[in-house]
Amino acid sequence: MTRLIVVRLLFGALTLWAVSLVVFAATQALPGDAAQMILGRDATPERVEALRDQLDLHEPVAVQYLNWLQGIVQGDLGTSYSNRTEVTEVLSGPVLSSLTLMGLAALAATPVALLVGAVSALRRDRAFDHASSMGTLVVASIPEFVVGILLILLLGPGGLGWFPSVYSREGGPDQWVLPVLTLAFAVAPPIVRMMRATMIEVLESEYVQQARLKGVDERAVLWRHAAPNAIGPVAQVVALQLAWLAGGVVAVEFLFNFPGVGKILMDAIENRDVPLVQAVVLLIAGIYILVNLIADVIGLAANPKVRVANR
Amino acid sequence: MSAPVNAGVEPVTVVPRGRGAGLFRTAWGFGRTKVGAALTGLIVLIAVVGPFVAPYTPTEFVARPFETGVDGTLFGGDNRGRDVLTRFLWGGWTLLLLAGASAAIGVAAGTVVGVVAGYRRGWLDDVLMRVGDVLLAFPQLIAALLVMSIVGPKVWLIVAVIAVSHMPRVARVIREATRKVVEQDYVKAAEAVGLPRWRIMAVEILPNVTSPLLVELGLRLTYSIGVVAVLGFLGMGLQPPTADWGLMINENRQGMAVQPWAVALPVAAIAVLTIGANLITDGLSRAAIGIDRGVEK
Amino acid sequence: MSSLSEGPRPTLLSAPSRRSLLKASAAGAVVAPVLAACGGDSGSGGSGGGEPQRGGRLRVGVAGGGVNDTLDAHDPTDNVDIARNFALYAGLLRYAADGAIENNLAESVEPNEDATEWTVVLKEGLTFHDDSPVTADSVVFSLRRILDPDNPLRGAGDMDGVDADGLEALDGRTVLIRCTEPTVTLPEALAEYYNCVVPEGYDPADPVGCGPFRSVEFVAGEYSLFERHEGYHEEGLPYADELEIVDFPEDDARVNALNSGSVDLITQVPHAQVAVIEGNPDLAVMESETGMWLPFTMRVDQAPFDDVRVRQAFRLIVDRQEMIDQALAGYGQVGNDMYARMDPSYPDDFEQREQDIAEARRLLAEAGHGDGLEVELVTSDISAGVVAAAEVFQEQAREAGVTVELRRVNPSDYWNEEEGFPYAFGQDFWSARNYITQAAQGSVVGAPYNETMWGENEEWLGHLEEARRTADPDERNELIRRAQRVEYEEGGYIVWGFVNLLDGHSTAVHGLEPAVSGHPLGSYAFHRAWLEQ
Amino acid sequence: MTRDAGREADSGGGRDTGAAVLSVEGLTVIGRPSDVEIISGVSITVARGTILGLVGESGSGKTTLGLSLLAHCKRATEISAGRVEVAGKDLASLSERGVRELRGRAVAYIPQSPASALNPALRLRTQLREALHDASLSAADAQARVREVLGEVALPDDDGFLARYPHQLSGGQQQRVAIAMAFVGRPDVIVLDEPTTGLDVTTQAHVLETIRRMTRDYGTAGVYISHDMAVVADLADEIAVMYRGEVVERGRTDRVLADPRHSYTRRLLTAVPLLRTTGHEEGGEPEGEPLLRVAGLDAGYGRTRVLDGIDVSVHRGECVALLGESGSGKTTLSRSVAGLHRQYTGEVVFDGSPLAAGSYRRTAEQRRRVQYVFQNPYEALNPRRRVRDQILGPYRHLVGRPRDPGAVVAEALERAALSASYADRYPEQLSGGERQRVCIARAVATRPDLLICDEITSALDVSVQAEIVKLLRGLQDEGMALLFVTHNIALVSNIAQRVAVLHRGVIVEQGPVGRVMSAPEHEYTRALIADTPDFELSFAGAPERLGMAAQDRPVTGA
Repeated sequence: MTRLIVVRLLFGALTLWAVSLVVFAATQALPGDAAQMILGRDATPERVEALRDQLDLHEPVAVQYLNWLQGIVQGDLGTSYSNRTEVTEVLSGPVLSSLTLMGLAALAATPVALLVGAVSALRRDRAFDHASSMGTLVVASIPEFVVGILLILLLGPGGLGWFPSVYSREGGPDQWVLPVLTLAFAVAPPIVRMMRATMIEVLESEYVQQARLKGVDERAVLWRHAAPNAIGPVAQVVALQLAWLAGGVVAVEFLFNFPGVGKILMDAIENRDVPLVQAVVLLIAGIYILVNLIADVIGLAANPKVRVANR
Repeated sequence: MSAPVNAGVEPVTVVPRGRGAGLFRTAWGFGRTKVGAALTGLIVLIAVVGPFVAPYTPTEFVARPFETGVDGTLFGGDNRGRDVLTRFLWGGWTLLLLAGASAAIGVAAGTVVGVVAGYRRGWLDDVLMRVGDVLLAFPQLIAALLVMSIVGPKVWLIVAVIAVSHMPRVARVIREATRKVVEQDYVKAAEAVGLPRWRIMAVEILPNVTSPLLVELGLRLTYSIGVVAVLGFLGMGLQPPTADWGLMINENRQGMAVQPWAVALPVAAIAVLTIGANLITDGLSRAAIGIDRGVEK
Repeated sequence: MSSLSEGPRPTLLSAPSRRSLLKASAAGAVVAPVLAACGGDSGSGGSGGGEPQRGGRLRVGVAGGGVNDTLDAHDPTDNVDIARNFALYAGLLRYAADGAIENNLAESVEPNEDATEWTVVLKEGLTFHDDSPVTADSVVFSLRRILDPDNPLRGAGDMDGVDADGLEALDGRTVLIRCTEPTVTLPEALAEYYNCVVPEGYDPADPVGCGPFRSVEFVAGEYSLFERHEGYHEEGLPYADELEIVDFPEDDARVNALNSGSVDLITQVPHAQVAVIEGNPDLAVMESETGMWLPFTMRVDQAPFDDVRVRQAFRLIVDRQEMIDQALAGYGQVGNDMYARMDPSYPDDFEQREQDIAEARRLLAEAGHGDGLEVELVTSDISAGVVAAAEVFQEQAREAGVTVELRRVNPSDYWNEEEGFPYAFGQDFWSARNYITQAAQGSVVGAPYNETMWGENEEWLGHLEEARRTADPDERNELIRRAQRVEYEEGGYIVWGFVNLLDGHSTAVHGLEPAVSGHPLGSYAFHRAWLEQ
Repeated sequence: MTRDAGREADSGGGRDTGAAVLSVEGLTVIGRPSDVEIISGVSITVARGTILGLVGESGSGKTTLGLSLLAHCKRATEISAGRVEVAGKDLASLSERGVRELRGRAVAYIPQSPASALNPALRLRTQLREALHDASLSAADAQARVREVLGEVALPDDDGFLARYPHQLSGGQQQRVAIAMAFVGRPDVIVLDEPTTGLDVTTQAHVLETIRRMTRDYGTAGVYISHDMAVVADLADEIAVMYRGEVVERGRTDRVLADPRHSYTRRLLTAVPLLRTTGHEEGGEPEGEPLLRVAGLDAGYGRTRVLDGIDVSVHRGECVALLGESGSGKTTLSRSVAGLHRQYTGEVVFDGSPLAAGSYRRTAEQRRRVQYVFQNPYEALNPRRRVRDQILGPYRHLVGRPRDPGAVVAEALERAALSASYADRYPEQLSGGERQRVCIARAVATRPDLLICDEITSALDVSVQAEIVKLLRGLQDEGMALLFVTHNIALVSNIAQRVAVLHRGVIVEQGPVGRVMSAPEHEYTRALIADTPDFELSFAGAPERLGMAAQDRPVTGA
């Protein structure tokens, strides 16, 4: 099992490296001279030259990449063009807010989703089941920013006016409601469906039937026999949803003007702020890969066939 | 080992396109599929017929920006004072076209990769899948944004990026399906006979992964619609003054409070469209599972 | 997000920001008839509202701001810096709301007959925030700091003629400014907020000035807090005890803050939000007509615009009122292909150009484009309404058989040679300033942003050069008008209109009146604003 | 154990006739919503200490009956009539709770595939302990009881074993655990649903022996559900034959075997291949150059070695059986010959010329002359293609464009004893037997000289199996050589001329069937013969040998 995990980890690292390569190559294609960008229009040629040396822009691309990579490894993501400060500094705040946002969304969505999923599995083919399956289907299909806008139209200033539709520095906690809600809606459906599917599969399985035929009472059947086998895939899908969030926040943050990585990314793209774009994309990809990895590991760990070496 | 339920039924003389049609028939059996078809049809109708029935041209000015209640306009003016209804009627087909194209290309490419990887196994499989992993490491939207920010928003690019981001996802599914099929002996039978690999893939394997294929197509179409819309919404899709639903939402967000229509209409359309597409997909997948049970014993 | 909003965007790269402000700076000099501020806004926002009351904290939301915010008196980079500059510092002269130049710290500013020497006399009893007196030496120090050849600051550009070494403090209150050439534009320069007076040995880290407010707290990119400068030279001013300036890069956020009452004033209300604000009984919008213009720029040295008939045709294609209505949502005034609207030389008598498609077609046909013409218009969200104007023009041009391809360039790249600036057919935005200064910035050969290459025109150049050497106002204006006539007929600008500024404020705020300068909140007149307690 | 031991146990079971502890009367189970009767009007009784063999082919409803004895109905089925009485309790009268009490104590169930019936996430201890309901027992006693039962089913009873997960056991062990789990609660009735399918004969023999002993020792009434008449005949005291949801015949085992009354029973019995240890005509070593000669063949997957120094040869028109249990490597061998398995060394000579490893490196002609029929007809046909195309595909590729495709197909089908009308069908429209015939048709269409049959009957019901075997005989008579791969020694004894016994990748014995059957040299072969359940058919018209008799019987079933 540990071997499997190590292998997974290695692949994760490999992927991340490949991603860094892609990102670097991509951003190299951007027009504009870094030094010029940083110093701005009215910088004297001398200073530009000096900076170019300092940024070793004269070096061949390969070297530049290596330096860049080295920098990243050492946690130095370079200097943002737009506001000439350390990228790490620029990002620290937004990353925190984004993580908080994602965390809240996950916290809001997961328990409800699991409950709904389990109930519809137990009430299979009854009204509740149909309702929930329809509901999840509908919600799942709508792009998250559309969900967001619908929420705004409904609960925002234009509608019932319960919650503000844009985030601002001096706004109260109520401005978190709509973004969190939107993301929660985006995250929940797959969890519900997976929970339902696995529960049904497990409950239909021969070993649960056998447990029943053994005369084990229902609670034990559910908790001792069904649950352990259902936990794996569900946990996995939950993790995957979190991974999705890493990319999903962008549109939502943009919509609610929420000061997180997503918005930073949009601004960075707007301003052709290469180092920032690189950093954010890498960051998001990194989180994405990491969480996927965790999902894998959970999947493995939950499976005794893997957990316990075969004889 | 159980004999199939329909053992010994009278030979159905003509079964067009093997199971494919069967799949559709079964899918149609579910009420939700019908609903989905109706919803999708409605939006497609709007998108296709819209431009011909639009009262104005999408770029002419009929009102002050965000002005409502202007006579001659049903929903007032947008951020430039162009007729919201007209732009709504015009804004659909671009979305459908881009989404359709990217989904089709992505699924086609993904299928090829998936079948090849799943059948040939070995290093080829590994390479293809590793590359896929790298692509998968970019959330779809992020990948699109990255490329857009570099090359700038171009129509072909939008299609390409979305298609590429679909490819590995489709490939994975098809690969799994292919592997199941490859396990089956009729593939080995064909190998024993020495049928060329490509023909085995084309004749023996491909027809047996149509069910997951159709489901993927539906799924990817739904996603494509979403991504195209989001790109437009983020201003990274089609550029003004094009009338495009995603872009409309972006352009008119500012005035949501004064002129909700300019946002509500396209938002509603996108929502209905995606829901419809997803309903159909769901029907298909249910049908597919039902059917394939026969195949996989 | 800013680039999409209709409000002016915070300029993030230093390149354009420097420039835009350089341009947005000087409002026109001595002004023609005062432009009335429209609507009841000036009522609620204006000097009405009974006796001014003292006290309270004035909370202001200003568009823009970033980690590069500075309090340096002579080197502000961004809207919020300008706002703070108006609060902290004061100059020898200043622009009145109507655009006229009036004395501020100076009691008098007098030129000699050929405008090569200017004598400045300070008012009595002026003090800085640290209660130290404002002296002639302070003035000399300030001007030298600005003109420092090793590190020339913003104002240096306006004072080419001034000889830094020739500056001389004749006595405690009198300064003699010697110029190397006739410098008729010196008052404009001295009226600029960024040419303000600071104490000797000034250090931006300790921002001491003699403006209405003194600095208490400052967090770059977030907010800054000020308290009344008791020693302010205008008797009884300012009214507010405290002033808080909050950075708001996001339009929605800014408007929300006003709506939710977390600020009393905001600058630059997006057109789309005006209705929202006016819908709120406790809020009002103050609309200020300005000399800010958003021209289309045609390069007279590049096809097809090297043919004067094409330029004229394009000028005739524009339906100016529609431009105002669609691009500025009606918040603007029609232009007549001539800038420097506040300049006494402004040619109101030139006949107003109207849309004339037939004539345009004829001219185009003559120029050999009878069977239609295709041009690329480079646009960018460099200022509210610019992109909109491009789209409207595209629509209007269609009628004249001209197909306009829009190329949308990222704002931060717009003035980038790599993007192709100056473009054959592009756009721009300029703030009000008088004709000569404007020409120096945008038209003459070698001007920093010569986007029409118009400066080559000898006839025009002749008149202009002469005018710059002429001290007598009337003669000078006559010369300028000749130059203007030439440019009006053959120039490369399409000046379709002037922008109105929209500021939002709580109805509890009084004392503000619209200013033509192009700076919001009546040129950030914090010293005159007062809160209804 | 030996067959004689089996007999003893039989009669032993017969002697003791306790009270009927299980009685079913007119039980009818219908499927919802179609209301189709899955089983109708079934009545059986079983006495303590005896075993009732419930025989039937797939789809006969025997499993449904078995489950209904535990008051359990599969999704969308329900009991519509009749009563089930276990240990004096009428199941219908019981509450859900009552049923739970009943299960595991009064009546226990042993599933068909323990692999899927044991919870993969739980350790054996947990699963065994919860089967032991008696709450009064202390933890220690419970532990002791569990160990006791494990001992009885001949499994290790140490903690290490108890701490294992199901996937850590072999198939046989899993089945024993399942049995232990059923008996641990000392039930009055025990339902065994094909508990030995998928086990090799030796393991099967042991499991059966265990079951027999346990039922006797515990005085438990056993209901043994199976499709394998031989096993049932060997094990049960009474036999109930199910056909299309009804019990068509019931009686004491010896009676049913001696004098089957229902035609279906008779057919079933005659279809079962009987192990023939005598009466083979003396086929000595055939002379001349063999059609296929495998010499010194070693094969494996990656690093693991599966076959070791195999020497086999098949002569023209001869049927050579490759006998071995699952994992013996017989399939690997056959596939190596067919060119489907490339990882081997050693020589494979076909008609004088060596066959390259891997079908793609062989000439079309070679591929044409060696054809392969797969074990599972449900996987061997492309569900998306009509029978016609399935047959023509290889033909076109190997022989070329036929002038009259229809004729080719028709002939192939006819040789596989199918009417030409089948050409237009899709596989899903065929029964298992028909599918296998189509597979054979596809193989013979190209008129091969060697036909490799890999367990081609194991996935089919016995009656169908008999017909397939008959078909093969016919082909052989037409001069086709067969390499018949199977685990079923009885079948071998009836079809092959020569047999090679494969054990753990090595051929332990090889020779004419007569000799090997009558005088097995290797003890493995002897064990096989001993462990294979068997019985005598004494009724009138009972074939004394399957093959011959098969020919004068009309084709039935499918």
